[in-house]
Amino acid sequence: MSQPALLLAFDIVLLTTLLALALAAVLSPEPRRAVMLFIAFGLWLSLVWARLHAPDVALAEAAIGAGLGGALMLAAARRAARAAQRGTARRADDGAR
Amino acid sequence: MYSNLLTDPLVLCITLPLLGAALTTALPRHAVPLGILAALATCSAAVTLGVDVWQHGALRLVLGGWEPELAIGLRADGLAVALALMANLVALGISVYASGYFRDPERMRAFWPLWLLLWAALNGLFLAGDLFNLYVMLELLGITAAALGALTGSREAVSANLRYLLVGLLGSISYLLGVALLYTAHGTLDLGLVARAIAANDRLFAVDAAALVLMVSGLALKAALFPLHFWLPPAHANAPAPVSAALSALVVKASVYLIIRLWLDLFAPITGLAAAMFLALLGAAAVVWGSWRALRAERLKLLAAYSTVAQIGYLFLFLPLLAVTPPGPPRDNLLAALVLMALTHGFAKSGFFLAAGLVQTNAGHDRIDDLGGTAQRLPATTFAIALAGSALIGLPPSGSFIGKWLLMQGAIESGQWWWVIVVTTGSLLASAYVFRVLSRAFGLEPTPLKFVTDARAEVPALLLSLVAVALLGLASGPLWTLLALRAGGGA
Amino acid sequence: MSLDLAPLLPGTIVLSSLLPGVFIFLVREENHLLRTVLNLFGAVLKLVLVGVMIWGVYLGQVFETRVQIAPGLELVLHADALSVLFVTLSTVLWLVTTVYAIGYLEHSPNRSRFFGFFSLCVSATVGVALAGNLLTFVIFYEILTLATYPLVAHRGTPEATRGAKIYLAYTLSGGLLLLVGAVWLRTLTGPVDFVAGGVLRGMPADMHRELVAIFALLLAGLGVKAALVPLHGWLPQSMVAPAPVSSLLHAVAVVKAGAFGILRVVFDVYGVEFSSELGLLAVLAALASFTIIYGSLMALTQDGLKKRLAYSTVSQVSYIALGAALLGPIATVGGMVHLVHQGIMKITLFFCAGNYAETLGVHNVSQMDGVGRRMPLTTLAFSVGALGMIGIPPIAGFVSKWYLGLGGVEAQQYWVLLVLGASTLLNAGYFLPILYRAWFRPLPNEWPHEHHFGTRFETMGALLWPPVITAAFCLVAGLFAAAPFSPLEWAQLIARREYGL
Amino acid sequence: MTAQFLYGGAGLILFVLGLWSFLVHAPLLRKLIALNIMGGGVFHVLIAVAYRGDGVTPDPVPHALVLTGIVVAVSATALALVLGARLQDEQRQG
Amino acid sequence: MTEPADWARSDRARERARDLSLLLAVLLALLGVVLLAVYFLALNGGAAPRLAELALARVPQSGVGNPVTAVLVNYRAYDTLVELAVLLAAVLGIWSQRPAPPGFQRSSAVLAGMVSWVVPLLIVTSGYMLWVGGYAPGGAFQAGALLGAAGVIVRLAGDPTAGLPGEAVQRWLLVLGVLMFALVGLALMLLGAGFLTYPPKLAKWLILLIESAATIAIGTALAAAYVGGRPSAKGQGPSAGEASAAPSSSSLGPRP
Repeated sequence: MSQPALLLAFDIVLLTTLLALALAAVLSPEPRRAVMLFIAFGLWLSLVWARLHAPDVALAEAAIGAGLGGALMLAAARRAARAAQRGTARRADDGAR
Repeated sequence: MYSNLLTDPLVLCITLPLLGAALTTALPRHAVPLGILAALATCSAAVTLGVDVWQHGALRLVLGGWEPELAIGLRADGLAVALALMANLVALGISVYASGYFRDPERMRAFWPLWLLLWAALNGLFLAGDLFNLYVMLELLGITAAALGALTGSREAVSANLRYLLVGLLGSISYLLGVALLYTAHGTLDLGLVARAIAANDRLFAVDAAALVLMVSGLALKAALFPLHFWLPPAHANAPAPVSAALSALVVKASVYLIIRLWLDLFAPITGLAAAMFLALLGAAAVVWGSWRALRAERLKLLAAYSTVAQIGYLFLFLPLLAVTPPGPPRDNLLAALVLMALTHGFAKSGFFLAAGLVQTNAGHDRIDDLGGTAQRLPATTFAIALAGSALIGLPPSGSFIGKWLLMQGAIESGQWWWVIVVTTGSLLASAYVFRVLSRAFGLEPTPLKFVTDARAEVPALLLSLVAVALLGLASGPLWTLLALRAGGGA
Repeated sequence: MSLDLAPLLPGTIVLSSLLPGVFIFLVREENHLLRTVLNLFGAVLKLVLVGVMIWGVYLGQVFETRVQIAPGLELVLHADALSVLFVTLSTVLWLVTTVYAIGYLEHSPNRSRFFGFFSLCVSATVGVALAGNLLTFVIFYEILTLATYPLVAHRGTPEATRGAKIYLAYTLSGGLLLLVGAVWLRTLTGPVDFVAGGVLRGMPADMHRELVAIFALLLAGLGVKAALVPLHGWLPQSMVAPAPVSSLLHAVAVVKAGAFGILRVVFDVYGVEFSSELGLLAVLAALASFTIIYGSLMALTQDGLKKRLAYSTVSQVSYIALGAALLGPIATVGGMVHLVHQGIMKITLFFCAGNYAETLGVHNVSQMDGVGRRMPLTTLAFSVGALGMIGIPPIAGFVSKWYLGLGGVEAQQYWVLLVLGASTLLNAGYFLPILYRAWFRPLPNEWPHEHHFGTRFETMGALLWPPVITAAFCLVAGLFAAAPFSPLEWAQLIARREYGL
Repeated sequence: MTAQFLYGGAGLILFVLGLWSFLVHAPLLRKLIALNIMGGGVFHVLIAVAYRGDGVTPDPVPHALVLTGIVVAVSATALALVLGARLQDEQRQG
Repeated sequence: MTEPADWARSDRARERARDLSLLLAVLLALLGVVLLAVYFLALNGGAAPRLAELALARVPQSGVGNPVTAVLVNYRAYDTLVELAVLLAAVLGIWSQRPAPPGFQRSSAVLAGMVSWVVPLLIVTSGYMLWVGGYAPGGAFQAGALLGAAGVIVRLAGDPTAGLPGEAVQRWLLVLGVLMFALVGLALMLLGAGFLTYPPKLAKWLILLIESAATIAIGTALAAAYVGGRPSAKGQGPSAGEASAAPSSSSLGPRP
């Protein structure tokens, strides 16, 4: 295989993974899982950008977009999970009474 | 290099509120005096800018001393200055009103910096000359507007403004994709240069058209053009009164301004009659539907919010008329009428919301059917609502009367007489909803002893409404002179 | 009066009641004196200014205020003979009505609001009268609607609110039709001022269909305020308003503004001969005649005094339209002069009706037995007004009917005589029984709601003298119809200019 | 050119994917993820346009735009999440 | 446009929502195809080097070596100023909504120990990042992000304030970026150079000044955003700002 073709194949693998991660993040109904996938997507995105010679942006995306944004969403997902848990617990309590 | 004093106000219009926001954030205990100071300073900068442009023609400033395509440009032509002046005067009125509105000190502290940031974003939007800078300004505007709208913290307010925030983000991302396409195709972000490139290169028609669709639909979402208006009524109706006034009168107007700007300046070579007709049909639907819902609204602020949906609709009726009218006095008339209606609505709707806020704080609610006593106890407030209401209907001598006159004239002249039916229907519905409120003010309540009860709240509302009714309706001539100052002409 | 002040005079006349009106809103409710001073100051000042203007117009001076609103859109206030006629009427009657209203509203609530809007209302009427083009006319016509709404709703009772709502629905819709007509006309002609003889004569024939449609729109818009059947529905409903307001609505402002607008459109926009060519006059004549008869018939069946007067207004105002609809200077004179005569007669009647209601609590015709003996001066004034309406010489109404009849003959429209005759019979039919009751039936044992004002007259002075004065006007206008500066003389002046005689 | 088209195309697909998810999914978190993916898509287009082949320095202007965009996006996300949390608190109390 | 398929409860509604979302998918796929075609056209017919050559050519005059930094803080400095305002607005919006929620339970000694050396490392790296941004990948945003990350870790380790100082100081830190940026810009304007037009000799130092301020502001803002609420007077680190922040506590605490 010639070098450009190899590079093209590499590019395609990179992008396919990226799209797959995005699709998975979008389709996941469970909040925590979705956020995890989103963080993975963001990190992968920064990888792709590094490949495109955009190291500044890649750094920022990894730190801010995926990192901090992910952390914020993760906290929210955890809160949502806790609220859901409490909700089911309360419902269970009501049922027991 | 020497200081170019002429363009200084251009910068000050944006930096002064930013500085004000920084200081009110840092010194929350002095938020009110600092905020009022910043408001006065910003407003004077805007007025100075207006005077400069009036005297020397459209201004343009390239920041940083770089080539125009590399740097960000600011520009102030007649259209920008007209809207900026309106926005700053209205904002000053809102500031005075707000200084006495918030009882909770915590909310007062939260209000001022956000409000000044919003103000900066408005001025930035009106004066921007760069596509990406517009995106950042749009985001600043959207975030501050949603944060201010949710300030009361009530369930309805938070949920409505969360929706507003999300919708706004969607709109700006769509806008940004349009910008990305334009940059890909034309290699610059400066409004003037992109406009020139679009005019010069008709092979890229498809790209430009796609960018137009993406940007205008993103902005239409933010401008609440029917049927993308669903987010507006709850968001505007549940915000604190001064914020509602700013949202309805100014924030929505900024998006409309951008649409007009893009439509007439940037994409002029590719916008056809069909596209304009499509937007105008949406506008017509907005006029009828918004007015109808306003008529059915149970709460005063909800009524005002739906009325905004309708009033925004009118502005889009001008597009197909502008499309078929060749340059010359008739087209100038149409453009001026469009701006005049936008300005009048800015003043009138802010006055309306401020007055409605006072009614609400006095009555403890704003259910229209139970307002009678309060409206009668506050003659100045009711008067402000009446003045603003007649401007919303388009009764003389308000600015919107002249606007509607010229709109109908243009419609008949260009053979598109059906818009006349839309305008009359809208006016009838508007009179119905306005007088539905005003008729409550005539009851058997005891006579109020004084005309003005609470000067700090009532005087701004009255003055803003009065500008909409008297000043803009009887002395709108300067607007024509101002709008003739286009980029390229003058300094 | 120096020349450079002349352009300011018409604007000043409008402002002379507008500014006091604005200040009246700010007057504290209990400050009766300041409010009265402001009211009378405005009224007297306006009267003086109008006097100056009449003198100037008589000397051939031109008074015109022009303000450019926007390129091509001008606010024009212009004093020609027709506007002077209407301005004088409304200014004189405003002074009288102000005095009456001050007496009538003694001790009633919301007086600052009332007098504020009252002043705005008269400012708008004067603006309508002085309007020099259709745009200006529309502006003041709409302001008039807005300023009268609070007056109709003033009492605050559910009926008042309802009446005001109906009033508004009619007049605003009418205003919108007028607006559309005006805009449409504007697209055909460009900016044009009112000119005696009209401005449309030269329009090409292929535009005539459009011109007819525009006339229909304008007439519909004006017909609402002028209470042409079937657009009259608001008028009886708005009778809930206080008596001074009813006087204002019927004699000075609203109804008159509509009729005045019809005169303006027929004479100074279309031109009476051109209107006739287009076949518009026949339609207007038919509408007016039908309204005259219909209004009178309806008046016959009313027991409420004010309602009867209201339907009488419907009928009488259409005399003005009828005068405009007959081609020929004599009929024109009849219509124009009735603008004034109907005003002074009807205001007398409404003042008297208000007096009966305030002093005795009498609201219905059936309660009026013997009021003439309890309130002789008021009833005398009422009788003068009523007989004038019927057309008994030498009262003003006779002059109008005489000229209208002659005009019908001149135009060879003999059916006009029939209409006039029928109307006169019907007028007599609904007025004479009132007079009979008032003078010849015995006094009842007790009045419905009697009120003693502690004066030596039958009622409070501020209520008594206005109708007496206006009744005197009715007599003077009839007796000295041929004197210089009489309404009839002015009407003849206008007609001469219109027909270029 | 191929790489530019390929990468930019992926960005456009991300945009559409995010838009679809935004429109059909109601929960706040999913909407935010969708918006961020949309934004990521647009940024991706810009980065791809800036790319000029492996031996050449890329166009720095789109890079700077994207940097700005990232910060803006995270600010908006943070605010939206707090508003959502506030709403959740209200619901729990109400 | 359809409203977001919201809160469909019944099965039928759910089914309809499903159909709708499929329809939407098809439409959006079409949109995607159109966008791809348009993008292809734009790439091929477009003004190929765009701003690249010009931007790179001006780097030597910009006062920094890294072209991206040159764009951010010099050519398009105005955008960056507004962007800092956006960040400030977001934090203010968050503060306006609620007081800071309590942090997580105290962490184990292991984590605490780790924090004690990870955080200083992050801060040092941040400083390095800021400095290196002048000529290599890095700059205020990345540096600020690292500071913010340090805050996140501190909060995760059990300090609910994320290591931020008291409210009064925090407010100053938050606005530092906007303030410095705007003041430098205005000072330049008053001196006659023009708003945000750096004289070439001073450019490097002015940019460093602005970037340092921006780094601190960004770091503070990101950490504050992660805290997710108005800083409360109680439970705060022993910072100088506490005393002056006290009056604000009057209306704190959960709303009824």
